[in-house]
Amino acid sequence: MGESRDRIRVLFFGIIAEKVGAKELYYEGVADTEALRKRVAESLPGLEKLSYRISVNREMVSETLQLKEGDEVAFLPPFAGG
Amino acid sequence: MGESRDRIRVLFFGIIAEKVGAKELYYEGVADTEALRKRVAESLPGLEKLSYRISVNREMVSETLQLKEGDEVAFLPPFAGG
Amino acid sequence: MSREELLYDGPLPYRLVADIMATDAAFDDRGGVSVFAGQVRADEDERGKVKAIEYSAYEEMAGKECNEVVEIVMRAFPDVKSVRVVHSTGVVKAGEMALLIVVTGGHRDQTTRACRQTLELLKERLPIWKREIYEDDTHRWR
Amino acid sequence: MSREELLYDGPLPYRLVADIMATDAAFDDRGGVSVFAGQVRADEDERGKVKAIEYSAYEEMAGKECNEVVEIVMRAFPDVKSVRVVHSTGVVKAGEMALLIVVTGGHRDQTTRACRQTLELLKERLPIWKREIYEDDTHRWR
Repeated sequence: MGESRDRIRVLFFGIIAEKVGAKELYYEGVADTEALRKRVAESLPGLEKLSYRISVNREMVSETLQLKEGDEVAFLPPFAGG
Repeated sequence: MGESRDRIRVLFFGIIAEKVGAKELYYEGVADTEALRKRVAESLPGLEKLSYRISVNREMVSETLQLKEGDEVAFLPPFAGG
Repeated sequence: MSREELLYDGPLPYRLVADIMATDAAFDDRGGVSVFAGQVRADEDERGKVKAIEYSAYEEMAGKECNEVVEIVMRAFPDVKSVRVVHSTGVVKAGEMALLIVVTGGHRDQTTRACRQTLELLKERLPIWKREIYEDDTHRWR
Repeated sequence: MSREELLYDGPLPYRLVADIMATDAAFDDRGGVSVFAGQVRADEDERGKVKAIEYSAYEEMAGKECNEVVEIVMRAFPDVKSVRVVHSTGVVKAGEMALLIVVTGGHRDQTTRACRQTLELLKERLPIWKREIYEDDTHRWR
């Protein structure tokens, strides 16, 4: 897969936002959610040890998904509402 | 069992109060709850066809109980609170 | 729980729920509050529509039975910290509240189950009667 | 249910319960209203006592998930007429309310069960996080 020039909006929440030091970042050159995980891990060593799920455009995803311009991806630690 | 001179306070509720035409009556000469049922039935023909329970001094009773001066007996149609 | 607390003349105002919560729930050991409100429903049968219910109670016995129900529930659910019950007497119109149960406790599981158990026990045990009043002003005992 | 309705900045005031009941429950087909309120508990561990929780939410997704939960519950319980959910964001102190669920319907059985099911589904599905703030002002994510 080649490098994508599409801009992906990435949101961080809870303990991940705190560790990344940002609530929102934009990434280019990530073709899919797997590539994005790796890119985020570069700025957050230890990400793979945190428990989290990923949503794309506000839908939970469990498998690797292609990303395109305008997609909104979020890194979601375990929910704790209620 | 001889006739008792003790005064028994008798309360009626719900449809029984309506049919008796009183919420409260005093009876004398009733030795026990069974005698009281019969006395009440004299002023309320058809009592035996109504579904009801009896309490003595605010406790439900299922067997015949002796009555004495100052006792408070109530005729209770099926509860419908809530 | 005294009889003054249990019985209330007329429909229960909704602000009563907020008032009781402010009194019973505003403590730092209360993780959960479960409430049930029973209201008069405009049921319809061959006679027409119910427009109101008139409740009457054996007041002294109702207070005693309610106390016993609360004791049973609090024994069964040790995480529960308070159980409050208020029931209307007199006329309550369709759409209005006639029964209120407020249970506070540490966690949701026990407050939820305790609230339901309180409701079922009250229905079995509270010496309260209702007379349904229809739109044509006839009535029926329930 | 829009996100404006779901999320509320700061602790939920008790009068909100009365306000929602006045809006959702005052109809003559509502025999039952079941409410659950979740509050912040001053739990204690080796670090001390929790004095508050700071809630944060993925707002847009929370609104969508809440709508889906309400749809699921109303499909599962056809006697239920309304399900309202409000959740705090920001800081809520121990003893204060952070979650409110109000379910109205025809009869007690379905409102009671629907209220509990709404609560469990929200806990699974709402993208909301909490940071416990201890008395010494340290914090811990939960």
